[in-house]
Amino acid sequence: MKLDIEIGGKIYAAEFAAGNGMARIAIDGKIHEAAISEPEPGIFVVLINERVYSCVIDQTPAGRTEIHVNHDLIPVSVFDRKRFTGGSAGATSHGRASLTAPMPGKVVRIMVKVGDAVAAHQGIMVVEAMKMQNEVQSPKDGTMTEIRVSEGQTVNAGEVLAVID
Amino acid sequence: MKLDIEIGGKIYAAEFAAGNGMARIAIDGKIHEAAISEPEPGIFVVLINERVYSCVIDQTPAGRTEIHVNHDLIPVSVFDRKRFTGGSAGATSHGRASLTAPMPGKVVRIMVKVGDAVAAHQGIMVVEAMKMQNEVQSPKDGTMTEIRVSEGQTVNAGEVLAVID
Amino acid sequence: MFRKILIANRGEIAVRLIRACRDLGISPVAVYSEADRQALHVRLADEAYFIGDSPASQSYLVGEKIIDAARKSGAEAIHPGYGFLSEREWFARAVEEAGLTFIGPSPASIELMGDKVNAREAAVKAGAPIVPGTTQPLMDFGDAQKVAGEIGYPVMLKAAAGGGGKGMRIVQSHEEMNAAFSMASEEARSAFGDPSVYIEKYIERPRHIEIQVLADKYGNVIHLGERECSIQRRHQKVIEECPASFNDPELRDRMGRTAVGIARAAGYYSVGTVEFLVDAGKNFYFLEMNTRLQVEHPVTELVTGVDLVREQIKVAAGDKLTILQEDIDWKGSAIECRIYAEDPQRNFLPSPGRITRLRTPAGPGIRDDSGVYEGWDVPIHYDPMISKLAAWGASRDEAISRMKRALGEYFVGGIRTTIPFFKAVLDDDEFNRGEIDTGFIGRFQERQKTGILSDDTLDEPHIAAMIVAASDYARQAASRTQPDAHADRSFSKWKAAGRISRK
Amino acid sequence: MFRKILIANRGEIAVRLIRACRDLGISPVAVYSEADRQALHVRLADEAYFIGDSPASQSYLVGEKIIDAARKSGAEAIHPGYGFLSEREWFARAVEEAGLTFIGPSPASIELMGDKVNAREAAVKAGAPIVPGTTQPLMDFGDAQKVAGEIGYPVMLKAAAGGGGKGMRIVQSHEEMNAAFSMASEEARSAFGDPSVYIEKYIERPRHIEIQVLADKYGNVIHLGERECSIQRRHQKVIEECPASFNDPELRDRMGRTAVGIARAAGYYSVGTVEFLVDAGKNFYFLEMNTRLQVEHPVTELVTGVDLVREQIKVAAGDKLTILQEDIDWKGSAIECRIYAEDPQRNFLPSPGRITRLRTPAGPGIRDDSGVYEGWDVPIHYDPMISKLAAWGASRDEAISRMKRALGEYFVGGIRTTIPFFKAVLDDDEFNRGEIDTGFIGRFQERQKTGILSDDTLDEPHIAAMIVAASDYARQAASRTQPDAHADRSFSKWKAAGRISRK
Repeated sequence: MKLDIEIGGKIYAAEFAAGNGMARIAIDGKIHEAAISEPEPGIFVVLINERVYSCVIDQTPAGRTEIHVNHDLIPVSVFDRKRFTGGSAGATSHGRASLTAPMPGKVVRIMVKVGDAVAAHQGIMVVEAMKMQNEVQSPKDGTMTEIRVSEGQTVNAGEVLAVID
Repeated sequence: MKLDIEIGGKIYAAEFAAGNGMARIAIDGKIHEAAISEPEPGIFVVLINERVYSCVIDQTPAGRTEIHVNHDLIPVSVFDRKRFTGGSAGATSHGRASLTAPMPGKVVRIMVKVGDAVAAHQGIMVVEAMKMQNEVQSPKDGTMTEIRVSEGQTVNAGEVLAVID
Repeated sequence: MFRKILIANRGEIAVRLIRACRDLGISPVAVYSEADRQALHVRLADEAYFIGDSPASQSYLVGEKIIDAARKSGAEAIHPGYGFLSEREWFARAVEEAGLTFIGPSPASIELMGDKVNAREAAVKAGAPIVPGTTQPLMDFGDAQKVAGEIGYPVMLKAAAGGGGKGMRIVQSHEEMNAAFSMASEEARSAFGDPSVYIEKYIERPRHIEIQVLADKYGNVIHLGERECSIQRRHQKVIEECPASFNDPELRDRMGRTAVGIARAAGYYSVGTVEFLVDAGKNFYFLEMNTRLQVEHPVTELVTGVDLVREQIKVAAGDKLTILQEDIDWKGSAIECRIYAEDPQRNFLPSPGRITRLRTPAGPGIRDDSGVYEGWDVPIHYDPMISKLAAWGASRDEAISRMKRALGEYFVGGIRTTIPFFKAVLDDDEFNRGEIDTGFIGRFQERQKTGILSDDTLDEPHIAAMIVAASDYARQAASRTQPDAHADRSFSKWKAAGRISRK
Repeated sequence: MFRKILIANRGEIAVRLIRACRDLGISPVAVYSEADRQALHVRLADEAYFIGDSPASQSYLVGEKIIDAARKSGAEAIHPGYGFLSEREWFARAVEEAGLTFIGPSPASIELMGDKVNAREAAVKAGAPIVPGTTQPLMDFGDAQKVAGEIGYPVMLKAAAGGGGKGMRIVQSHEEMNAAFSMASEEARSAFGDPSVYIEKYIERPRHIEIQVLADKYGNVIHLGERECSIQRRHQKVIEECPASFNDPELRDRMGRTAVGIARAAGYYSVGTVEFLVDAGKNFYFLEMNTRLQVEHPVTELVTGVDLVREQIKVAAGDKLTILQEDIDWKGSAIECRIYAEDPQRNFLPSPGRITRLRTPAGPGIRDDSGVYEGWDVPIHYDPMISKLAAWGASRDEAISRMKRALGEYFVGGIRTTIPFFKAVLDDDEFNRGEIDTGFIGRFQERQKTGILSDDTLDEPHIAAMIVAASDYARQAASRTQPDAHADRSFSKWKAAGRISRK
């Protein structure tokens, strides 16, 4: 199976085969072999040259897959070469900026109104979770064009709170 | 739902309904109500009159379902009234007796041969597990008619080892 | 002794109190909010009473509902834990008026010592040195600016009713006062239901050291030595130790006697903690008294062998202290790390959510006081602390080694926690040398920034991660094409077939 | 100090040793058999070497393979744990000949003291009182009958090479000797690879009390007090305590000095245990010396604060003891319950198999040394012990209370364990009064039989069980008719909808 694997910001072309408790991966022409087993669902023990790597595959609340090796998080993503389209094009902002919730929580205060001029780093609203208040600041100078939440509302991490033009 | 529930050797006619985090069971005309939730798969918290019962549904290696209430095993079985046929008829022995393995393990010694006369409580074979040897004894006087295992063989709990006539 | 105690709290401390009840043969009764229907403390209690909606202001802070639940259950006493209603004088009074025992000091002691402003006055009368500042709540930010101008910046704003870093702000200049004042009072209101804040001179690079006291209703007061709580971020303790890293029995004795004097002056009974700042010259200043069980009580328990919750309950039941001051000895060294549901890589942003996996450490010297389980949704409504991990060792070095080992075994999946942060702190040279003050974390974080190296080579952990990611991808691809072949533990088939050939 | 240690063992003790290595900054290397490919000790090690098929005789007892793995890994030392090769003189010698350090006593000490027969002779020379019996392995059962006739029945047959109850049999009469002798030697061969057995007079209602010694390579020998190990079934310890329930410092001192004398006479270094029988008049008789780390070492660690494995490794590395006899003090009380995969309701029949669920206890005073995890298949090939649960308390009563609480929190699903048995023992009056001897379990089981009452009424736990059983049944019935509706956690839907109406 030919795959592209992104790790530490770099994409590697890999060839992968597995079965019978063994896995083989070729990266840049170098072959790595490992014994692999899954003692608990989602927990893998990978032995490379008799060295033990305890690996956990985990799903974050946001739905992202994560791999921890010996309990250290290693960011890695896999793409099927046939399907890989060349990097997700995160739509750039073109002068518009969204304010997003930094964490799940509750909006406890909104300090501006639609139409207000705002300055970069100006506090726009306060989100509270776990008894901690976090001020969400404007990323740029501009005008508040949209406020999507109201005081007292519960929000998820990453949810768009307001838009600044 | 009408059910027959066997507990502590007695069978009770019950009527059961559940939903919305509540369960209701009528036994001998007496209604019991409980809040029920499942914080972990197979682990239930049952609240009866605000008293907390932590219940675990578990499957033994032999495939039997068990329920532990506050970590004490309570033997309980459920039959659908429509399907309940009135007790499983365990075939009686009629003079024949099977020797079964008391636990998973390995047969380390067989002390009799087919055709040998055996006495009640006579040691027939030795099964070893976890460094412990257990002598399997004859339940009655008779003749060894069949030996189904050989020395060194691994056996499961309940497996028939030999037959005595 | 009580037969039944209602525990007016949640999370790890509720679990701790349930365990103390079990140890004493007392039946523990839980209360829970909407968000806590399936909480661990509910599952471990004998009885559990629903007391309202998720926000604490509608459940754990509503004294009436809690007293009502206690009455219904037939409990003879209420243990408030820490936080929530533990230092509300009116609650203690209401409990006693309902004919129940409040497991804590008298309402009068809470009133006197629980309010930081009154406490400072009382401490001064008892002869304790204090840090310059107001002894009255401030009216508004203008008032705060005036006082700060007199004693000189930097100053510290603090919640009059609270503790634990909530409603606390360092103010470096006149200009910052407006914003800081309103944030501090709002946090104070949100956390304690009381927006009052007061002000004091901010002493730089101080150690935050506190003395544990224990007193009965017959005037017997002893202390159980100090805890070093200097490692704080956002003025909240994250690592505590007993003894303090400088381990000075003479200083312990002096501070201990001062703390006992303050407690005695306040007619104090139950467990309580007297907090001090200690400067580089080992001068100490009274800060405040916490009239309750302290989060970090386990380190004292590990080193003295005294079960503080057991003693607290016995004192509340009217027992005389059976432990004398001379019975207390300090053996070895203990350290506690507070495991928070926070992301240390994003400035400790709260990280509530589902705990998808939980592996807790064990073995020699390790004590884990947890309030969660695998599958639990950590709610947004409450404190982010999910567990307190403590390690004991014959020496500070041994305690640190064991803590490092335990942190290495600890795994929490699905949410972020402070575990990786603690691993880094425990590897830090300054920490290991015991060069600790309340500015430690700031300096540590600066050191961390300069220490990060980007490394382009693929080493074995990266290869392992790639193999697991590829295996997972392959399995998912297979299950898309052959849905039936996808078993829960399909890799186990590998195991069955898996005779790995080796040289 | 070593950089890398190979651990020639499995299960909980391998995990314990891995933790000790981590605490010392040493890299731990595991070995594993076919059945242990996914064992916990493999998962926690830095490296893991496959050493053969599941039966110990083809893996953990094959010294050559283990030394080979040590060489490949670059480990400088081998820790044998207990059992397996830990008391085989030839193995210790082979390790040293391979240029590695054996973490244990010298081969000569093992030869002298590890063999029970030689040990008795050595103890007599060192002035220790002994129980009458042979000092030579018996030739056959006829030989055994002859000796037994001389010293009088009942007698005890014991494996010359072993310990832990394997190959041990009480023989009440001449007639029983034939069967008992062959069972004992076969068990001895199977457990230790050596069928030799010897014989001694069986003392009735004795306490089994042992002294922990610790010695370096420079002739410094200290003792760490006693452990009470009288609670045994099938001559295997199941509950151990420190101090002994009669807690007699004068007796501790006398026994301790005797044990130190024996160790000194044997030129002993490393940790070791001298076992005694103590009769009702507090006379003690030397039984044997275990020239290795003992299963029950945690209770001594909890009470003295000394990490025995750490000290053992340091001594092996050539360090001098830094602890003097006068540094040892005994604080509080500790108790250990060995959690076995055995069915207490079926005469402790082995209960290997898949652990479907595992909830381990935690909190104040609790230490769980486990070798398993949820989902692990406990193999048929090895010792049934899956964990050692230990509790410390300021008094024996507190230790017992905490142990009861911890047993209440402990849940192992899928297999049977001794947990329910320990709960009953800890509720027993004789046990609580400390009226303990090696016959305790027999008497206890008699008391249990007479105590069982059949009760026909349905109480709330039964109702709860019925509700859960019915819910499960209903869910399965629903999934039969609507397969798609059957989610993994379908009851969670109830939770989502589950606003339970309350008054």
